Amino acid sequence: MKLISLSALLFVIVLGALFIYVAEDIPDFGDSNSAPNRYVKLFNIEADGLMDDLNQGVIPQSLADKIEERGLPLPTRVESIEEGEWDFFLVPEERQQAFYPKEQKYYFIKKAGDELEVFRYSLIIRWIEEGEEETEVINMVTYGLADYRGYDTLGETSVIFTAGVSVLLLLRRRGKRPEAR
Amino acid sequence: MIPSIDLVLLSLVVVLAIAAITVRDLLSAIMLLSAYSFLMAMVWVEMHSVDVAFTEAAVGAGASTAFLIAALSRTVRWEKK
Amino acid sequence: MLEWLIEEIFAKYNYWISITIMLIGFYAMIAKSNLIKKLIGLSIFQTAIFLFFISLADIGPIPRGTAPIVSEAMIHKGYVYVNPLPHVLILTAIVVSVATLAVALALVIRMYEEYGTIEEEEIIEKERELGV
Amino acid sequence: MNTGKSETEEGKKRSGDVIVETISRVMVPFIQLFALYVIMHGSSGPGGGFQGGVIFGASFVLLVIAFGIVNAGNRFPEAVNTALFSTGVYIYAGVGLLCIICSLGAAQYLNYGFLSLPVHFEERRALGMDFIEIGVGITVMAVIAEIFFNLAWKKEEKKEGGKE
Repeated sequence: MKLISLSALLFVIVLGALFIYVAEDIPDFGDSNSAPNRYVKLFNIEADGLMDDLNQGVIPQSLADKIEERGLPLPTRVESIEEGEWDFFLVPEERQQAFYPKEQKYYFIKKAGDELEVFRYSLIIRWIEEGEEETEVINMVTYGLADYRGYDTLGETSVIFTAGVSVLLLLRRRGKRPEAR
Repeated sequence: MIPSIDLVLLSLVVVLAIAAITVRDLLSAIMLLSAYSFLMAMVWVEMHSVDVAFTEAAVGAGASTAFLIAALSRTVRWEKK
Repeated sequence: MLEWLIEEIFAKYNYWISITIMLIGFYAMIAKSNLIKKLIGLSIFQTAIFLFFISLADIGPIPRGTAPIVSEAMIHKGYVYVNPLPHVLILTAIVVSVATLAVALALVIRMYEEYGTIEEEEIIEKERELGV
Repeated sequence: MNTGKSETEEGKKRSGDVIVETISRVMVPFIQLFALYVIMHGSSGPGGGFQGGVIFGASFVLLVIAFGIVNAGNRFPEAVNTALFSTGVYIYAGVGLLCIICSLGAAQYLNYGFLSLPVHFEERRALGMDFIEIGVGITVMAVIAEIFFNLAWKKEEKKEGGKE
């Protein structure tokens, strides 16, 4: 008994150290700009020659090709900004429903060394912005659970059903004929 | 999320978790687990995930406590040392 | 030193608490001999994982986060929706956790009817006596 | 309170506390109504099929606490319960199959927009979500009640149930 407790404590401490080592990569708690919450990185591209076009407000052909290659919607306008983290935004022509009135930009561009890093909103922004139009349900969790991930919920219902049936098989008492007495 | 409320609730949660696995009376352990689940539901309301909090309050503090007590009524109450 | 402590350690306090609770549950699952105590440890372990995921979804005091239910009024006041995807995943996980608990309790009751005890060591001794 | 005499009387005739019985008799319909509200309100606020189903199942737990497991078990017999288990899953999978049929075989499983309802595409999706939440609620309610009845069912109470 003593040995089991001691070895378990040791194992747990080692595991905790491992978790703490791994947890360094996790984004900060409550950060609204972290990768799962706001934007994901798409690709890097060589900066030479592109900066002039971007400064003049033209979308370079190679950048547009690379965006189109990934099947993403093509922006039509460049917006340059002076301050902040980003250097350029690529914006579509018509502004859509404004849940994020200040941030209705589709692609972010940041200059890092002699390369440009292109970012885009993560999946979750589309989920938040267009789900209500698509399904006419205002609870984002419900339309995620029942519509976008409908197969998942079907499997979950099957899990519940299976649990009920297995409990019934393991200890079925009531409903049996009383011939045992 | 408000960090001060969050910290208070989470430290209570840790205390309750330690208490739930240390106490020798299993009925007390189950009630402490129920309180733990309810505090966890409060943490999740405070983190703006209302659906998860609702589910946890219904399941963790309600249904699974009922299951554990029902199971305890058919087994023994005291943990042997 | 203090800056590093605040930025790297204190900013992620939810994750450390989540890991602590997870290890408490894991210790109970390994070291406790009573089967119902083991199941309590299992519940605590699962809840720690849920806490981790919900913390990942949350958006902190600045900008202020709000529950993922569409309301234009909140957005115009400057709130930002928290990430609804982990909530969906965790809802499914809670359902699975209660199903797991129910089946495990049914197994514990069957073991009690069979062996007359729910302590792990006594069950092993009795199995040894029976020659299994 | 619990003298030996009253225990033997309790063994013969199950007479619980009057206050507990009356309060639970009044409360149970309201709990069930609230559960139905939670199931149907899932699309416009916190709630949904699973939560409502658990609350509905919890009302049977209250019945067990107030009236004893035999009376509550007679109120919700096993045959009905096991039928309700699968009804919910069938409703869920059936809505999915209905989508395939209504989309003329285009394999749109669980795409509620193709249900032939007299509203436009997006509102059909909302209605389809309500249907499957009813299915989830029925399954969860039946499973929670059945698991609790089976976990709490004792041998000595079975004999008592045989008499009644």
